[in-house]
Amino acid sequence: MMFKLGALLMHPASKYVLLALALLFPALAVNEYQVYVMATAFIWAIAVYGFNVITGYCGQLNLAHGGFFAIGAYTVGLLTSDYGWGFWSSFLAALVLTGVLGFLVGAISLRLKEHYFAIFTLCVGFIIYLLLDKWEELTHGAVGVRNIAAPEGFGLVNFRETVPVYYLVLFFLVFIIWFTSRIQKSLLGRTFIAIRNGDDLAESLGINLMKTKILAFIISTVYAGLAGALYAGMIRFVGPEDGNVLHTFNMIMYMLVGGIGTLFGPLIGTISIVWLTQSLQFLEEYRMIIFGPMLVLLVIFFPLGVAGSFLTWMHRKAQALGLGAKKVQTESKVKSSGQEANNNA
Amino acid sequence: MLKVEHLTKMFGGLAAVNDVSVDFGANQINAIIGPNGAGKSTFFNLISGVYQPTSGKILLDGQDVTTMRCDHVAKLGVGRTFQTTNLFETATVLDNLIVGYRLRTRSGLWDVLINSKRLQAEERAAREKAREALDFVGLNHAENRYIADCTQEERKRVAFALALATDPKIVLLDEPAAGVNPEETEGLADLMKKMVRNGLTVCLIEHKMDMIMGIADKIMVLDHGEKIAEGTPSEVKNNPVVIEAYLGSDHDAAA
Amino acid sequence: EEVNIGFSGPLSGGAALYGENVLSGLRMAAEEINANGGFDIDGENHTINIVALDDQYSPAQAATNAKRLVQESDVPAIFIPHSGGIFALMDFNVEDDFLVMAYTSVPTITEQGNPLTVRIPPTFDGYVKAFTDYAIENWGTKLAMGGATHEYAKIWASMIEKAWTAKGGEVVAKNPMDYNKSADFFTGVSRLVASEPDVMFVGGASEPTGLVMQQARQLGYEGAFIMMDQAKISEAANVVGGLEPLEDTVGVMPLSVYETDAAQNFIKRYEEKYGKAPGSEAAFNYLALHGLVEAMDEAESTDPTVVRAALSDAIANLKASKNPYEVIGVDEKGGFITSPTMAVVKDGEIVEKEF
Amino acid sequence: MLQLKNVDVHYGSFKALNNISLTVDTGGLVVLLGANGAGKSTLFNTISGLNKPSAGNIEFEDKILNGMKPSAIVNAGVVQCAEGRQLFPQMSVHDNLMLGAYVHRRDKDGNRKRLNEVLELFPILEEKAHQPAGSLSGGQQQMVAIGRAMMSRPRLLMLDEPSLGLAPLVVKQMFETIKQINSLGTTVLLAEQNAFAALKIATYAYVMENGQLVMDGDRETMLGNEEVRKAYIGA
Amino acid sequence: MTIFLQQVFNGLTLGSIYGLVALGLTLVYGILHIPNFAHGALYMVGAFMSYFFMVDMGVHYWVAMAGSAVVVAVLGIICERLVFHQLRNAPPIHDKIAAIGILLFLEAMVHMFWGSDFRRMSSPFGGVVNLDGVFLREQGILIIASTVVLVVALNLFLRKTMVGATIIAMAQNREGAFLVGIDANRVAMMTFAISGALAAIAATLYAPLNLVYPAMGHIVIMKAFVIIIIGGMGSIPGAIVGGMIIGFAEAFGGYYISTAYKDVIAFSLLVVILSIRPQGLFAKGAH
Ligand SMILES: Nc1ncnc2c1ncn2[C@@H]1O[C@H](COP(=O)(O)OP(=O)(O)OP(=O)(O)O)[C@@H](O)[C@H]1O
Ligand SMILES: Nc1ncnc2c1ncn2[C@@H]1O[C@H](COP(=O)(O)OP(=O)(O)OP(=O)(O)O)[C@@H](O)[C@H]1O
Ligand SMILES: [Mg+2]
Ligand SMILES: [Mg+2]
Repeated sequence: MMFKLGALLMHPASKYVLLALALLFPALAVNEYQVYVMATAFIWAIAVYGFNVITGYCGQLNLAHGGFFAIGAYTVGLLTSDYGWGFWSSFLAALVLTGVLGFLVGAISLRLKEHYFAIFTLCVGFIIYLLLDKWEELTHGAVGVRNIAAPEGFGLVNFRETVPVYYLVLFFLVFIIWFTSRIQKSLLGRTFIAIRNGDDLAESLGINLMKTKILAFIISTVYAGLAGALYAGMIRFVGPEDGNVLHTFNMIMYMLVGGIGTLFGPLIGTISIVWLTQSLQFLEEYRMIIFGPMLVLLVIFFPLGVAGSFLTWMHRKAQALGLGAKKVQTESKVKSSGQEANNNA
Repeated sequence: MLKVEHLTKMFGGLAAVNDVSVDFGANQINAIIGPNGAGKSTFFNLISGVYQPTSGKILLDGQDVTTMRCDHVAKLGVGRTFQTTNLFETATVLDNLIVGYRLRTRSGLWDVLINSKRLQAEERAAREKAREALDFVGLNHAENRYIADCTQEERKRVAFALALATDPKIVLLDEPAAGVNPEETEGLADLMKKMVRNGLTVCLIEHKMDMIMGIADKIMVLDHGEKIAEGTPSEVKNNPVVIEAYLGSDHDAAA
Repeated sequence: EEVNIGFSGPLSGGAALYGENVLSGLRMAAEEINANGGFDIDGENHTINIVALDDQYSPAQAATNAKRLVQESDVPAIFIPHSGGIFALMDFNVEDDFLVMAYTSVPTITEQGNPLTVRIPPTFDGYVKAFTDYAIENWGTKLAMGGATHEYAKIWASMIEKAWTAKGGEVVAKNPMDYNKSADFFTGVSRLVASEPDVMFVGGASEPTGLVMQQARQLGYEGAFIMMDQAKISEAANVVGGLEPLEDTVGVMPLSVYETDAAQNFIKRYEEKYGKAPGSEAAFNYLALHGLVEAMDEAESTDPTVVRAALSDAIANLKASKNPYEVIGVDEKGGFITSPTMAVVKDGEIVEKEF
Repeated sequence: MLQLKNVDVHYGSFKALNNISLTVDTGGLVVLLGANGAGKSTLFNTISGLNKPSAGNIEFEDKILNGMKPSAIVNAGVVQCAEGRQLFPQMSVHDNLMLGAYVHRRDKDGNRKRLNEVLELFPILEEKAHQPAGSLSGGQQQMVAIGRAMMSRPRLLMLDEPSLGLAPLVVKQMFETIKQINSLGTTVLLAEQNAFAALKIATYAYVMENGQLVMDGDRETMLGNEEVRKAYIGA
Repeated sequence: MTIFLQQVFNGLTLGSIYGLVALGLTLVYGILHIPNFAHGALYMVGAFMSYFFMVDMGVHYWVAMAGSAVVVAVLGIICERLVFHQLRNAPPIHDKIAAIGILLFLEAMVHMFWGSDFRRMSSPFGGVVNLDGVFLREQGILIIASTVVLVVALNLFLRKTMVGATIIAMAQNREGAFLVGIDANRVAMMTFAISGALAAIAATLYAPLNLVYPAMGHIVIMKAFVIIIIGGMGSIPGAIVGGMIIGFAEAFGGYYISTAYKDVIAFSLLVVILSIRPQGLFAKGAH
């Protein structure tokens, strides 16, 4: 029974159902606030997808990720408010800049391994935060950036309103998920995963470690920059706190709750935690008393996250039922064989 | 095939490999034996480019690969397995293998974005190659099993298949039969013979003398980083230096 | 029926204390109103309910909270005590139709011409001039800048610098410090002291400000201080153990020193309720909520535009007990009209000075 | 003294030990023969409490060992000198040895006495006492490992392939030492590839294959057995 | 010259505190391989406990410090038992997340009991010694002296006592430690206890110069991580030297360059050091 339900969820058509739901959400929502929160959740989800590329697939825990998000946001903020650029040109600039900085930071930091890499990037993230806060000539320091241009709309579409912005963000989210799934299925994604399994083995398979890691790093920082740019366009105010290391930790949490290294984990995790945080608001300052232990219990009892646990369970079940995994579309980690038809479609 | 000249590797003051010269012929099984810490794994790491030698030369089919990086050497046709196998536990056998052919493909991020013809063709080729390798090691029935659910011996075979999926000319196998029972060890030995029959060159580190003596065409013996003997199994077996350093004198004890 | 009033501010994290202080004033006012049987709109009785959401000082979170408050709780007004959040809200408060009750002294808030924004405390430009004049006349012309680094303090610092040099003074050292995050001020303060100033500009939250001043004294500094209005002399004195180290400090008049009945009465009630002395955050927001409710009562409406129009008169008519700062109205830009005060520590006592 | 009844051990789904029953008598020197991967180390680790049996019982002098923590088992007098030596590489030889006496840490005099005995057995260690253990040669490290196990004052000493990686001459000496330790009153359980040398000093022996015990007998029986000779001793 | 000496003193004071906090962190990392992000929260709880003992219970400074050290040590043990022990076989990222969960929880708890007010805790050593224009705070002298004493004591404990030796043994070879009968759980608990106690002592030493509030651990823990990386993770001398490097960088950078940028200087220093020596200054072996 449960298994059938699961199989239904994994049916290729279910993603179209999901997409339809997302498209209808503004109509289904009780009020605009819910649409607004959902749009914010989508923005974070985009950044978390980036995190998932470098950490989930490629195995490098990059704690500067939130910093790149902030750089994306600041690029749009500063270019539109101080230099009179339009949103879309600044948006492109944000992608380019986060990509270039991703390359530079990656080239230095990826020489380090494991905890050293993690904490090194933690410090890079902190430096980014400090610079946003202190480099007043450029960033306005603690005052932050105001009067950021909203994305220019067309016709009757005005991206200063919540619902159009929601669709804009949704568009990018869908694109990112689609692109990520393409990466994941492709040889490139498998290369990332090979590196996560171990540098030595990957290298002996002829994979150029540095090149591949840097590529994954750049993909992740550009995702983060994209999310940051959208964030700036939607909130239209950015401040140094947007670069706070805490955001990185939040993103780790989203990713882990959803399921690290899975395609839908980031989405599931981000949406559920963002809504959970909103619904725990009534507890005000005490909500961390519940939230903290929940986090701990989660990593102890659901180390694979929602999507990860589900996929593993489905696979085992399918094997046990003798169905053979070919029939089950495993979205997990590495794609299984039946996917080819989909690829070509 | 593989020619090594005066190869030396120092770790600090320790010469892990010390002035070793050897010539491994194509299409045969070459074994390396020696006590623990003799420098066998280091020797493999030097050939495959993991370590840069302190001095000496490595020639692969006449081409100098001495200072090449690991991935480059792999592209030239050197496949290898490790002393401890590290596979992706929560993925299927086939999924673990597909990436093996990556080094023969060229599609990048752009191909992924536009789903290019090249990408599709290469992915198909990689999948075929993986299946072929799996078939070769006799595991095609297990292609959808999670690695976590595989036995020790199956993992060894997957590791072989992964090396084979890179389309190598020569494979370096580091203690492939460690932790595998005698019966299965024979299976692995057969597999190695099959590789040679299919035109591959095998280099092998092993402590299991029965197996080595049975299948090796040539044996090199290392001790304290130095080559102390080389030759056919029967030559090595009766070499007093080798008996002294490694094989131990059963005769002595039995006497 | 209940009228919901929104609040978004830091309730967790480093700035939580500040948010809670603001909230305590609002809660106190709401309870008083409800205990008195609420108020009437078109003959119908209404009570007040405060809906408080945490935004951890984040503008984005404040914006989200505002959306939520307006749409789920239908609030006509949102109290918010940090300028980042205020600016974020001012972006859509007219479209979404709610009043921003801004607790910040940043002058630019009311200069943007947002018709639905009300600034509660006085802007600090008045203080800047008065403090500068007093300090130069009484203490000397060499100023060392040791204020905090958050946005508000930055604006303050730049204004005082301008005023100081305009008046013929000289800035001998500039060394802003992060009052909320710094682990130690000793190094930063020693740099200021080394420039041998006559006057030192300090100020952030009261407690770290006290610490900065104490460490200056420990480093042998014997000059005077200008204290930014965010810090309160009495609270800083608690930290350094008395007024003695604060000798020759000019700052805003602490609420506790206000001699008026209205102020003393408020202080007493607040202390009874919360067991500690109120700061100006509590007092200002307390009176602002009373004024807001009074305006709703008089206008017979909760419509933000209507309420805003009635606010000035309503505040002018507030009972003295509800108006500890004796605010006399709201100017057309939306700022509360108060007479700023100045206090100086002389011979171990806080003395009020004419402006 | 030590008795295993129907012990099973799994690594994941792989059954490494299958229905093992074995007895070690007090004062005995029991040898465990078996090819690589037969399960000898697994068995030792199970007795030491590092692996948990999925079925069966391990009894040592009226105590049930399965379920006990590794440290408690050492306390009970069952000490293993593991394959791969497991020394503390950056600590001095002396400190390594003294840590062996961890479970008797309050008995300072006893430890000193014991240390002298160990150093008498391996005089070379006296010279190297202050050198980091990791910097010794393989053979010397093996001596430290055995010495450390001795310091725990085991009543049952388990040695897992102590001759591994040692030059034949050292091996010969080592078997002498083991015999000596045994004759001084310590019961010994020994896993060895070097079957002939081991059997020569054994009182009893078991043969293990694929996680199962397939044969057992005393020294003479085993030495006389054709199959054993063929499989483990060579022509 | 006086100014220079003044900064030397400031650097030593700061470096000592950072070193003490980093010491606890590096110990847990070196022995149990847990990067304990919750360490800053333990530090904060330590300050509040001392505050509680001193201000609410009215005990003497030293007694409060001891009491706080015990409470936080127990808290460390509880964290180990309830959380990290359960995660000993999980991938490292899970440890980090769990530690963040603990951090959030502890901060919220402290917030619940004490509110978020800035609190001030005094010590009997409030005076200032004027040495020819160099102002030495008595508390600063106490901090430096205590750090020296604690580091020496810890070293003696680890090197000279059997119990200390078990901790080192665990760090070098877990399996080997089991084989000689060392109880891994005990060592893990002890490590957390020592680490917690060090955090509490550091907090109690430093609080009189500073304020006590729930967010006080944030910046300290960030710096502690920088320090143990600079020093080499798991290295005790590394933690102290790293602490001094950061302390001095802040004191001198803060004085001669810019106070606003002193943290940037400290963190950039790390980037530079790691770019040159990826394994830190004192790392033994590879991790
Ligand atoms: N990265 C390294 N750094 C320092 N020393 C090393 C390194 N790798 C190996 N060694 C040393 O080099 C010597 C040879 O090691 P190697 O791993 O090649 O031995 P081996 O012959 O493969 O032994 P085994 O049969 O036990 O696998 C050993 O003394 C080892 O300690
Ligand atoms: N941690 C482990 N996980 C999975 N399988 C294991 C593990 N340890 C050992 N095995 C397997 O269990 C079997 C028995 O191994 P064990 O190490 O006990 O053999 P052994 O007789 O001691 O061999 P050797 O002579 O090589 O030391 C082998 O097939 C081995 O691969
Ligand atoms: Mg090896
Ligand atoms: Mg073994």
